[in-house]
Amino acid sequence: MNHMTEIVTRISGVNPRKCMKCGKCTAACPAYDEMDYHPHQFVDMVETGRLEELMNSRGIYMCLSCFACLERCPRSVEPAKLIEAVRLAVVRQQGRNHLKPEQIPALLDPDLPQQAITSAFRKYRK
Amino acid sequence: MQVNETFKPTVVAFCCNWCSYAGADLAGTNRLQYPADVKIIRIPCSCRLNPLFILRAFQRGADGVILCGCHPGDCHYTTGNYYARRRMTLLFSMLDYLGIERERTRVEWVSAAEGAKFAETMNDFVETVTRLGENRRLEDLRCKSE
Amino acid sequence: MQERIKAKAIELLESGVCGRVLGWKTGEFFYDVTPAVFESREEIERDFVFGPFCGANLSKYLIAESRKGGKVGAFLKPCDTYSFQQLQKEHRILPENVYAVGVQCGGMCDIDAIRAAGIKGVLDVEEQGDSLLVHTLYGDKSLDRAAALSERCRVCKSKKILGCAELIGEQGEEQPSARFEQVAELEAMTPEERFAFWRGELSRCIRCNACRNVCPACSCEKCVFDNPSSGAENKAPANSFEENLFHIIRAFHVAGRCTDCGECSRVCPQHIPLHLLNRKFIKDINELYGPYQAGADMDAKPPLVNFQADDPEPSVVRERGTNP
Amino acid sequence: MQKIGVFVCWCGSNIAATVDVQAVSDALAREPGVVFSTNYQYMCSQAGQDMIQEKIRELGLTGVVVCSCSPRMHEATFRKACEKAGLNPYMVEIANIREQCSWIHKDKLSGTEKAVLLGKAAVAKVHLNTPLTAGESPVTKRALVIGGGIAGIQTALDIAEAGFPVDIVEKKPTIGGKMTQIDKTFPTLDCAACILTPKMVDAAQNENINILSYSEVEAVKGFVGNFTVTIRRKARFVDETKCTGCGLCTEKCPQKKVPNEFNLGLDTRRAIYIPFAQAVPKAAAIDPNYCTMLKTGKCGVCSKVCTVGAIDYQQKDELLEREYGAIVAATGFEPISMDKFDEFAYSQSPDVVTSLEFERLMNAAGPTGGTLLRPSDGTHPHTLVFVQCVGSRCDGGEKGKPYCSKICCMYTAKHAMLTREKYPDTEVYVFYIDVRTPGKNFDEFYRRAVEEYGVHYVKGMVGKVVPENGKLKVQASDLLGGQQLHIDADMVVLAAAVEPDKSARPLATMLTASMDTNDFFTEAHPKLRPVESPTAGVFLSGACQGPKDIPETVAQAGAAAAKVIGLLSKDRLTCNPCVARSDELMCNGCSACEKVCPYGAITYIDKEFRGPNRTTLLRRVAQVNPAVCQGCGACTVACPSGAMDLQGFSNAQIMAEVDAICK
Amino acid sequence: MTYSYFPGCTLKTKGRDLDIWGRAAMEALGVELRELPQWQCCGAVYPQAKDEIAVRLSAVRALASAGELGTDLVTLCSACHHVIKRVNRDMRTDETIRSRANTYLQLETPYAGETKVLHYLEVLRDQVGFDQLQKRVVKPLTGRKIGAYYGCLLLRPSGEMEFDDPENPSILEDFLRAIGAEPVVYAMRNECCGGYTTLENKPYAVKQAGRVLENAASCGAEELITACPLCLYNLQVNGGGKLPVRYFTELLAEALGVKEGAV
Repeated sequence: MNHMTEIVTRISGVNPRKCMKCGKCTAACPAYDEMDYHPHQFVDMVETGRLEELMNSRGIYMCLSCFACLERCPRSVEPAKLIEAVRLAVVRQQGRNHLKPEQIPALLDPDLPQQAITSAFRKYRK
Repeated sequence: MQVNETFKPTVVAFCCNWCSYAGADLAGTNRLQYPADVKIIRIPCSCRLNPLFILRAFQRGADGVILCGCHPGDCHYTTGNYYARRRMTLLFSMLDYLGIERERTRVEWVSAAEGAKFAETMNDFVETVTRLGENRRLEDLRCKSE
Repeated sequence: MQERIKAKAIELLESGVCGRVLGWKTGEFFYDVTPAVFESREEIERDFVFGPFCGANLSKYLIAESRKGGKVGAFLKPCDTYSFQQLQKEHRILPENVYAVGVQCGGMCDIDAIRAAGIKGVLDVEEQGDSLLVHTLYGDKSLDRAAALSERCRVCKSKKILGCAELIGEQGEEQPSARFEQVAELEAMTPEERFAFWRGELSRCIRCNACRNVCPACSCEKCVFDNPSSGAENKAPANSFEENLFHIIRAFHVAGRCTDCGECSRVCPQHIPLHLLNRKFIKDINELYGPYQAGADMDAKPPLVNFQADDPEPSVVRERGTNP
Repeated sequence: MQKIGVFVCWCGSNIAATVDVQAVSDALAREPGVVFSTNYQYMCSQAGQDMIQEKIRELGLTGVVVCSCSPRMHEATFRKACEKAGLNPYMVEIANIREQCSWIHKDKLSGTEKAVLLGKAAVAKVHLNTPLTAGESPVTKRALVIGGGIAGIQTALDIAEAGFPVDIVEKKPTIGGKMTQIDKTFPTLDCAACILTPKMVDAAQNENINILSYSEVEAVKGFVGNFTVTIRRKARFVDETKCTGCGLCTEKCPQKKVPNEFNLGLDTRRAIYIPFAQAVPKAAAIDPNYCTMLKTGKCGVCSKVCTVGAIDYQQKDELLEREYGAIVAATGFEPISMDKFDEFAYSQSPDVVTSLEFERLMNAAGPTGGTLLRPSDGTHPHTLVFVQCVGSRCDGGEKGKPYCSKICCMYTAKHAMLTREKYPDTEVYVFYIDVRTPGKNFDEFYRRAVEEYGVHYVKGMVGKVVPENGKLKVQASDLLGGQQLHIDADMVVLAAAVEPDKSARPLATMLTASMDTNDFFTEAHPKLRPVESPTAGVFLSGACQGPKDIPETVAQAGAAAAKVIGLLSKDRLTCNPCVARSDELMCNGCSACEKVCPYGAITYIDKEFRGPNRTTLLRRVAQVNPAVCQGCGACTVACPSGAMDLQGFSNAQIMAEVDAICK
Repeated sequence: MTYSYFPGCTLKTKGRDLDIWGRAAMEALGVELRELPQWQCCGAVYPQAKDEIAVRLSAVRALASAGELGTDLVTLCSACHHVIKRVNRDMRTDETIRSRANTYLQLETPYAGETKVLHYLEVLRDQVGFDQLQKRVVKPLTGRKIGAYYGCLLLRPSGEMEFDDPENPSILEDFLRAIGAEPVVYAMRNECCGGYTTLENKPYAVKQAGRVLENAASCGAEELITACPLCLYNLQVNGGGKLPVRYFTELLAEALGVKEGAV
């Protein structure tokens, strides 16, 4: 197994081999149109070691963590966990933070719950 | 706890013919690994297991004894495992009362379909017994081969 | 009491109800009372005793006596009647050949308890209501009967007399008993402590078989320990394993049938508290399968030949263990 | 001293790859009593068996140990072979060095060591074996079939044809089962009722068949050839023998709002009803949950209109006790509940239906008279979405089943095809994970749906159905097209997984027949004995053993019948000689053994024994009826004196095995 | 009935309404919510990666301190509930996480997931009882057609949240019935509103909020309730005001007649 695949499967705890390629995750995904790779492809790409492509994809920041893929998967594969693991693999690299503090003020809105900012920070930077 | 890496326990598994022996066969058919320390003795039903056999096994050097039978309610002979369950519960409690490690004896219900459960059970039991080390509290030194 | 019993014994013989009666007579010492069969008024008048040392449970003798032809009379204390009924349930005693007379009991005494109370040179003991008048080499002494009782009578579970044709003395009731306290104490120990305790006790066993011979539940035609083909034959406590084996299997074989009469511990010459093994099974049975008293009920199914679909699993032993 | 021959099998490389068979036969040759020890490629082959027989004759072997596969596999083979050479078959022991050794250990050294120990245990046991002779028991020449669907009907017909009486017990008021609810059958598209109802009539008219409808099995006692079964005949409040099935009562009954289970609740029936026109027996039944008379004591309309006086409000459940030689389980299947799959909005929209409901919506006897209409508004649907594998192929858990339900691909193709045929103005989408159509003319059928009928097969799944403004917004994946589809559908049809009928689990317990983790009955052997349960005398027919389509069910039903006929045509059965035996000299007569015997095989007699001093003693001793004893051994442990022992698994034999293993 | 209560950061600032009315209502119902002393942010997002320990710690602290007080821990914000409930499960079932978290925190007694985590709604349903609640209502919301919006975090993953049927939940509908309103069931109630991408991809958040509101409105809902501050924000701000969206506690306070008192 490729080194990155190993890291991603280890920290996610997901076994991509359980996937039977039914596509229900992708069918359930509300953010489908925003993503370049879709949940079932994520699983397949992790399994086949195409991590570079995934790590450079925009889709990993578009995932809503709504867990619809994970909930509806008939094989308990949990694609959402894989996506988070790939995103972490990216932001843990030097200088790869997706969100920088200086970007924040521009995004603020007086009613926005801080939960959104905290979570964005948590999800997108080391 | 210290684990002696070289210690290979002797584990006797009494399996009822209808469910657990078949479950053990299924584990084999599916190539599910468990330690060779486990030796299976086929009995027609879990209710055939006389406490004497368990004590005899310990006397002769067994480090753990496990009984596997059909799930309660599924006994091939309708009720055998219910009796076995009471007998073993009381016997194990007595052994515990005498200060003999209660982890050395176990009962698991394994159906003919549960090959995987059989292998898991044996792996877990052997691990437990290995951790306990050699049986000292119920052994008969005259029966030791070395 | 003794006189009433003797009169009844004579009446049973002379009225022709029984051809012989089973009772107690003094042995070598006053406290060494043994079971005996009496066939005549003279024997009864001369030898028959009933007093604080008539601990022996006569019911086991009825297995053989009830099969000898004719009717045998028997005097049974409350706890003996539990064994009497249990043996009838097991078809060991033929009830049609027995005329049982229940005798109420104030608790049997233990000579060692009297000695432990600091009384030396005991010559004889006389009942005086709730106390004992002890004749000794150094004069008479008085002692509370309660202080002289044997362990099993201190924790007496029942004064109820079961299944007898008639009673001498009052009918009694089941009573609360602390008989499981010692078991609970042992359970609370660590396995190491328990192991050490039982090694200390059982290593004294000399395999005299007194416990087996006196036990009403141990009435097998042939004991497994005497049977060369049983695989468990052993005649001497050759090593620690066999000491354990004998007592575990013996207790297991009587589990669910033992009435907790306590005879095993009474007769043990090594003073091994064998009743603690039997009581462990009784306690477990009560806790796991519901209260059960062997011999109390002629119709109840003994726990080891019975079951419930939702009985606890054997893992309960591991789970409820108080010590790691 | 026995003269024992040891035969170690390689099983090709199955054993020989991880066990040094030469070392095993060498080691066992040194065991006491072993006079011959060898190894061979395939012991179960004719050549292997010949070798064993030759050695028995040549060396006068008194015992044989075969180290090979599981005794569950070939014990009977080797026993038979030895018997032919003049050795009592119970002088043979098998050491299981394949399933319980070579297949589970990778290390050859420890595998070999274990194989030797297992062989030693078998040798030690054979030393104590004694020749056993099997007894015999009679056979009751009547069969019981539990379940009156197509499986049960076919089994009963085949058994009855061979001349044996059969009872069918069916819990519903009519036989026929699931097939009565099906509209057309694949791949021929002939009408299900047209092929099923004649069989139902045949069953009713066959002299050898007795239909106990509206009945359930309550208790089963006994053993192969000699079962005693208690059957509860539920009160139908209508005298079946008087009712002519005219149906007048079902028209006059004022209670009209009872969900009609025959149409899966898509329409209603009366409180007194005949499930459907061709019901067998054609007799009405009163539903006590809805009947005003039974609930309040006021009404009695049906009784008034009945011209033959068949209505009996006082009827009570009745218990029948009958004897049978063989029992066939044919309890069938149910589609699973859709409760846990509400992403498809089954509970939110009546236009989301299961496939079985769809059958009713297409059927001429269904709620819409055979015109496909939306249940919500009775309009004609234009866009239909079929979702396959709903609840099938799920990895355990409460939600769904781990297995493939097998029939869905074909019936969905059938539904799609029929829809397009009857309503060419429809668009039909089928979402599939895989299309599985093995079977005669099956794949051709599916291809026709695609090629001739233009059904859109989409590889992917539906992820969400949103009812909105009278439409069903279907969000799905098209994996091959690489897009997420949004379809505004009029109806969504869910191919619900099938599961065994709920009555199967308690029945299995009564029959002591084993089940797998999905509650399907287990076969005695998955390949070689597929229609027998491991419990002797209990046979399996139809979907209670696993998902099946109609042709497979009928084939299995016939096979089960053949097995039953084989059993019932025997006058006596050879019993298992491994039964309990009481040593009268040691028996206390205490009755402990009798109390634990599940078969009532133990009785007591008073017997005279010699006592001391030339006296005689009368003692109560246990006796075992070897024809009734099944050899479980419960009595042997209940017996404190050890008087009770089990032949073939005696105390001494098991302890010899323990000793050999623990050394 | 006394519970430890974890309000969370948002409820102290932007989501004050959720908290204030929630407390007032529980007080009226005779349930005591004791705010945990010295709580910290729950972490906002549940760390799905098994090797992230530090971000689990403040949830563990809250859990352990409720444990020390011997009370069940009640949460109200969907996000906090999601994080705390799942971290608690990790502490119970994942040996590695448990031992590492305990090593970091050096608590007096090691924590192993003993505390029971309840959502405010679960307290209403299982402890108070909707039938009891119904009896306490003084101003029933009769005639109001209200859609419940569940969102993601309370329901999924259902195996861990153990909150309600993830595809066909009913707790909020039962709640609405109890306070006299008419619940409107619509299929998008358990679909994501897109709130998480409001910073990253605002157009998408707008689109998805629109879908939810459109579906609810088409099924007859005239207003929506939710338990999640982010959902509320997203549906209100990005949903274009199609339907009013409120916290369920506000309606609860209204029905119990304590709304004015709380403000």
